[in-house]
Amino acid sequence: MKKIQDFNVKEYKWLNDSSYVIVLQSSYPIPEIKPGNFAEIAVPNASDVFLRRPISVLDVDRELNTLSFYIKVVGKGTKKLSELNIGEKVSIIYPLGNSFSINGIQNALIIGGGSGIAPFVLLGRKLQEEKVNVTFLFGARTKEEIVLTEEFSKYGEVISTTEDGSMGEKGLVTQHSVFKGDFPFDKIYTCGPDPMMKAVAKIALQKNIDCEASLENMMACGFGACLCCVTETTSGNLCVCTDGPVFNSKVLKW
Amino acid sequence: MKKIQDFNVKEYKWLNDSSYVIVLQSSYPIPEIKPGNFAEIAVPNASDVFLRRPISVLDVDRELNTLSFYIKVVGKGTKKLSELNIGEKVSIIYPLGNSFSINGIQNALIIGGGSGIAPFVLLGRKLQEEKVNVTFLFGARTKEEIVLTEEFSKYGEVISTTEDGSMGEKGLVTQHSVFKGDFPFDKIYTCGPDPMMKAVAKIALQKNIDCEASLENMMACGFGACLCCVTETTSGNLCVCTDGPVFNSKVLKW
Amino acid sequence: MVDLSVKLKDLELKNPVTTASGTFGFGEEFDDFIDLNKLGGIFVKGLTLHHREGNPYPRMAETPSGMLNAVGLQNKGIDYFISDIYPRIKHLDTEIIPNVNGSTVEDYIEVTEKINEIEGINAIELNISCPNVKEGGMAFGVSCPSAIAVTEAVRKAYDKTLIVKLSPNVTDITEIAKGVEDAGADAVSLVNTFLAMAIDAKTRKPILSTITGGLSGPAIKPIALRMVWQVYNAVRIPVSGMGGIMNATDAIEFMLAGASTIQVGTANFIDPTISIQIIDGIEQYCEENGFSAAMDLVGAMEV
Amino acid sequence: MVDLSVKLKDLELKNPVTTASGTFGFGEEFDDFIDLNKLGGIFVKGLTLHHREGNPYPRMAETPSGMLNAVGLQNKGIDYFISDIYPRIKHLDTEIIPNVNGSTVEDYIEVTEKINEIEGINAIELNISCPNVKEGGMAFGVSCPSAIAVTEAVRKAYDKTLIVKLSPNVTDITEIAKGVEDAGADAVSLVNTFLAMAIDAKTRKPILSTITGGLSGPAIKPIALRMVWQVYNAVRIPVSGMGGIMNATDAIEFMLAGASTIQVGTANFIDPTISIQIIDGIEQYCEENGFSAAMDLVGAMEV
Ligand SMILES: Cc1cc2nc3c(=O)[nH]c(=O)nc-3n(C[C@H](O)[C@H](O)[C@H](O)COP(=O)(O)OP(=O)(O)OC[C@H]3O[C@@H](n4cnc5c(N)ncnc54)[C@H](O)[C@@H]3O)c2cc1C
Ligand SMILES: Cc1cc2nc3c(=O)[nH]c(=O)nc-3n(C[C@H](O)[C@H](O)[C@H](O)COP(=O)(O)OP(=O)(O)OC[C@H]3O[C@@H](n4cnc5c(N)ncnc54)[C@H](O)[C@@H]3O)c2cc1C
Ligand SMILES: Cc1cc2nc3c(=O)[nH]c(=O)nc-3n(C[C@H](O)[C@H](O)[C@H](O)COP(=O)(O)O)c2cc1C
Ligand SMILES: Cc1cc2nc3c(=O)[nH]c(=O)nc-3n(C[C@H](O)[C@H](O)[C@H](O)COP(=O)(O)O)c2cc1C
Ligand code: FES
Ligand code: FES
Repeated sequence: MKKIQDFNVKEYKWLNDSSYVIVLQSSYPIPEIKPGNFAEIAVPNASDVFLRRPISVLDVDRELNTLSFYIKVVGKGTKKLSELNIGEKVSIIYPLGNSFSINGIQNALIIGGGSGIAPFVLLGRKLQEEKVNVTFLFGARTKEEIVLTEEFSKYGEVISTTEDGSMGEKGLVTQHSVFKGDFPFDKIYTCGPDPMMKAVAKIALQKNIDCEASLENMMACGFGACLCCVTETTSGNLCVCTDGPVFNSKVLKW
Repeated sequence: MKKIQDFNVKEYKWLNDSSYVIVLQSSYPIPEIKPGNFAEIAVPNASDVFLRRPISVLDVDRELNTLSFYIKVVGKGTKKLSELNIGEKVSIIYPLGNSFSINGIQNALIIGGGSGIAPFVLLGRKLQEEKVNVTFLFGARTKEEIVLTEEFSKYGEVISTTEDGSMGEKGLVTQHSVFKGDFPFDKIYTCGPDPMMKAVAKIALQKNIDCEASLENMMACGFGACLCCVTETTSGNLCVCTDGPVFNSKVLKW
Repeated sequence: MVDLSVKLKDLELKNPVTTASGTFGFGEEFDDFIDLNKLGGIFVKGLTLHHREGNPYPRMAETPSGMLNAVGLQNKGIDYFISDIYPRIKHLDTEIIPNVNGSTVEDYIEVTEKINEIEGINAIELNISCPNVKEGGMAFGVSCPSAIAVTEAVRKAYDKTLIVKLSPNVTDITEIAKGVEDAGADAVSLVNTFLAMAIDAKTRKPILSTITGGLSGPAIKPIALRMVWQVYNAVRIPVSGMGGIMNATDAIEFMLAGASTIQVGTANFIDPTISIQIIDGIEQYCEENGFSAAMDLVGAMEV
Repeated sequence: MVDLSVKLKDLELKNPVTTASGTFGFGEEFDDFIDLNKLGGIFVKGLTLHHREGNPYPRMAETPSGMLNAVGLQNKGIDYFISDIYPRIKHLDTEIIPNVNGSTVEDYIEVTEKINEIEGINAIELNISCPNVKEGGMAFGVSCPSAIAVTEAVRKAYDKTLIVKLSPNVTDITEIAKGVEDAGADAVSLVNTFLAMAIDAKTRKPILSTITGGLSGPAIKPIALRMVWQVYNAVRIPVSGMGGIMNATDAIEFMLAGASTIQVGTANFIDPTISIQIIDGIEQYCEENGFSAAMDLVGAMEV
């Protein structure tokens, strides 16, 4: 069941120049959050932000009643959210969206870029519970942008590519050696910039492997009321906020 | 010369439930401020405040580069200004407006109500320098609303009325015993709610004493550009922000 | 006890607070957040004769105190509404008011006739003001003769409460309002969105796939309020007012300007519980200001 | 080096940034804050034939991301401008452009003829869109025939650059723009303010003494931008664009939509130095995006 709930800022952790984890705490219980779910966060005290901002849930602690989000500063709202006072009130609508499907797989490759790594902590944990072998492949421009690897390595091996070669292999994720030769994976999950996800989906298609992508989109509501957030699929325009954000790459008109 | 200048919040002092003094500091020098001058304060981080807010200068320290303002919370902007973080940046346009005239007087009666006491610290100090005897008469509903008396008593005697009789004489300022019998004053200055100022101006007229009133008004700019802030005078519509805020009560169409 | 009930001609609502078409889905999307039965009414998402995919992505842009949308009436068509959606929401104890759209007068009539058959639906809102479709839509609402023509035609096909939704993109909205009043409308609702545009300076491209879209939200409130007041003074039929209502105070302002009912639109996206808060806020205002009935607020502005 | 100079027909401005009439006084009010000589031009406060007291107080209301004004063309009349004000500002190295107003066509002509005599003034802005006066003003600008009539009459009386300021309170602004183009206008400026209203729910009274006033500020930007784009595509004469420009990005958006020059209005109240910052911002944008001349931005939006 979706809720609108007040949280308070508990802490910030900056991961690099432009991205941080914000931890929010509530005095009320938190419902179950599935990997892939996101929240619509109202940005307080911002004169130039009108709508809520959709952000994936990075992690949840249902004992402490905390939610955490991994946020990359790209504009007004993500900047303002990074500047709140500890204790400040933040209103959240959540949990929103669908979730990744997991049934019957053995070896999962999770490919993330940019802020598109956020849903993969919950996904990694879930896959581990389900005894699925997980490999994380993260791509970025430089090593500073590869973050939270310690957290991810709890759930599987972390490999990476950087455009400048400062960490992992040099190049783009789709050029990683993991795609060459033997390919043990029976499922790919991906989230990140559209071009990356499209390239990943293409590889998955070539290798005839199931691939799920978590999409971004401009959203006004986040819960299916406005029909602003559509993406073209084989069954017409679907809402990313309710029919997604996770789609099987085969249904997307990529 | 008018300036637009950034200040930082140095401290707050709450005087009662709904009014406070905010002290702002700049790293740049502060120009001369005359009694009656006001500033246009941009309210930061407020989603529902568009225009600056006009506030009289309460005090200035040109050695510390601080300005202080006495603010009563009446709405969105005055509330938000009360909630800034220490150190937060605040943009100010100042000094604005004209000033009280002082020439050739000996005994001044200063009558204030509500937030209309703010200009009288600088005025009291100036009158003291000019060797004018000053009496402050403040009116309010209850004693909690009579504030800063310690500061004012540096420059003259402070007397008061409250509607509930909890401090000074019971009643309205215009009913104070100072108006009965011998009346030693050759000048009245007043600032506060319109009805109060009108009543004061009427008494001044009866007693044939010069009276200057500092007006409030809805302002968009504060420096004569928009012509939104007019008041009717014997010479037509004049701008409160540039021709005022101080007017001789005789020119006002009261 | 404040009597919150209001009337739009013969249509009685339990309170003045309804939700605006296209901003509240079919109500179901808000089921998790509020008790839908508390609402005065729900104007459901715009319906057309046939299934419509709507406009391509991107369909939304944020603007100062507002947003642009270019949804373009995406919906599965009136038959799907009747067969699949309405059965799921008909149990609600609130007025369900379909928003009727068309590219031609015939379209409007056909959709209306189908709705006329549905039991439990007591009113329709004729949308002659959608700025986001290539054919029909706003074109009907910005010219007096065509607004009259479509209203007259639909009036003949419909005997329950007919609300006509006006476009604000006109020189004189009272002229159109009077026209549709004469053509048989039982009430008018206003305003729909303002035709507007957003550009991304970085890419030097329009943000919306359709270049222009419809502006809604608090940015338009002062214009919408003026139009409601003008129309209230120009016609005898009741007015359903909207445009940037974000809280109870805004809603009360629209009622004071002459709106018998109000519609909450864009605000639903920001706070899905706001419509209920507005009902409570209107009740409280009435109590504090000595109004025994919400209807007494209508047009109560002192000039 | 970016060439910032732009042209409104024959009128050459050193850069596209001018200040909007009624929001910049006669320039002098900003002398303490900025170097006025840097501006492309100054559209001075609206002038009329005779002294006008303007409307009673209150004249202003704050609204979401905007404000209403009901100043009502308060000014001391054209003769006073010529004898007292212009001599104080004529030394400025920027275009001083008077904003001409009238209740009748004759008024407009008479004011224009007087300005025609002034040396150093190379252009006028004909305001047929003021929503805050009882007679004339917007009435001229919302009907095509009257807009054409006043433009034709003034065109005969004036041989320098004639800019006609259009009202956004119309169904189809391109129709009026084409009309005044045909009537001899050298350029059009848009938009003036939107007719709007604010109510105080506490007192149940309108906030403005005139009930309605003109809405300006970022709230109207998306609508203004749409209109500039429409007009740019409909006429061959240049467009001076405005409506809610708060920073360089906004100004660039207007230029991309088709404005040859832009006017900064309400933003001057909030930051009196903003016009200069916008000049710098446009220059920087041109440098960063490989435009050697500001004129190349005009209409450069890719559709
Ligand atoms: C389901 C979902 C989950 C998301 N999860 C995360 C997350 O976990 N962490 C994270 O950092 N970000 C996430 N995002 C993206 C995030 O919503 C946007 O970065 C944010 O809304 C930008 O807000 P802003 O005010 O900072 O930017 P603005 O100032 O509004 O815009 C800055 C720039 O970003 C672009 N932009 C704005 N919003 C979006 C958007 N929704 N999609 C694509 N481009 C956009 C604008 O066009 C503009 O160029 C997610 C988005 C979706 C839809
Ligand atoms: C020259 C001048 C000097 C002033 N000095 C001081 C001062 O030293 N201390 C102080 O506390 N206040 C002072 N004021 C008043 C102060 O400007 C207003 O209280 C403030 O602008 C209200 O802003 P807000 O956002 O809190 O209220 P809003 O939320 O904007 O409005 C709340 C209510 O206050 C009314 N209101 C808003 N602004 C004004 C105004 N300017 N005049 C009258 N009513 C208004 C509104 O109509 C509304 O009912 C001064 C005003 C002027 C013109
Ligand atoms: C995303 C979106 C979709 C809309 N769809 C419709 C629609 O289908 N039919 C209609 O008559 N109005 C539609 N509208 C207009 C609203 O019903 C309302 O008239 C407008 O948004 C102004 O009110 P607001 O400012 O409170 O949102 C839509 C508005 C939005 C924002
Ligand atoms: C206080 C005020 C006074 C105005 N006076 C005039 C005027 O005298 N003549 C005129 O043509 N426009 C006048 N305008 C309109 C502006 O020039 C401009 O068209 C409008 O404000 C939109 O631009 P903005 O949103 O940037 O302010 C006035 C606007 C304001 C806010
Ligand atoms: S964001 Fe509103 S429907 Fe998806
Ligand atoms: S507030 Fe603008 S002229 Fe006084």
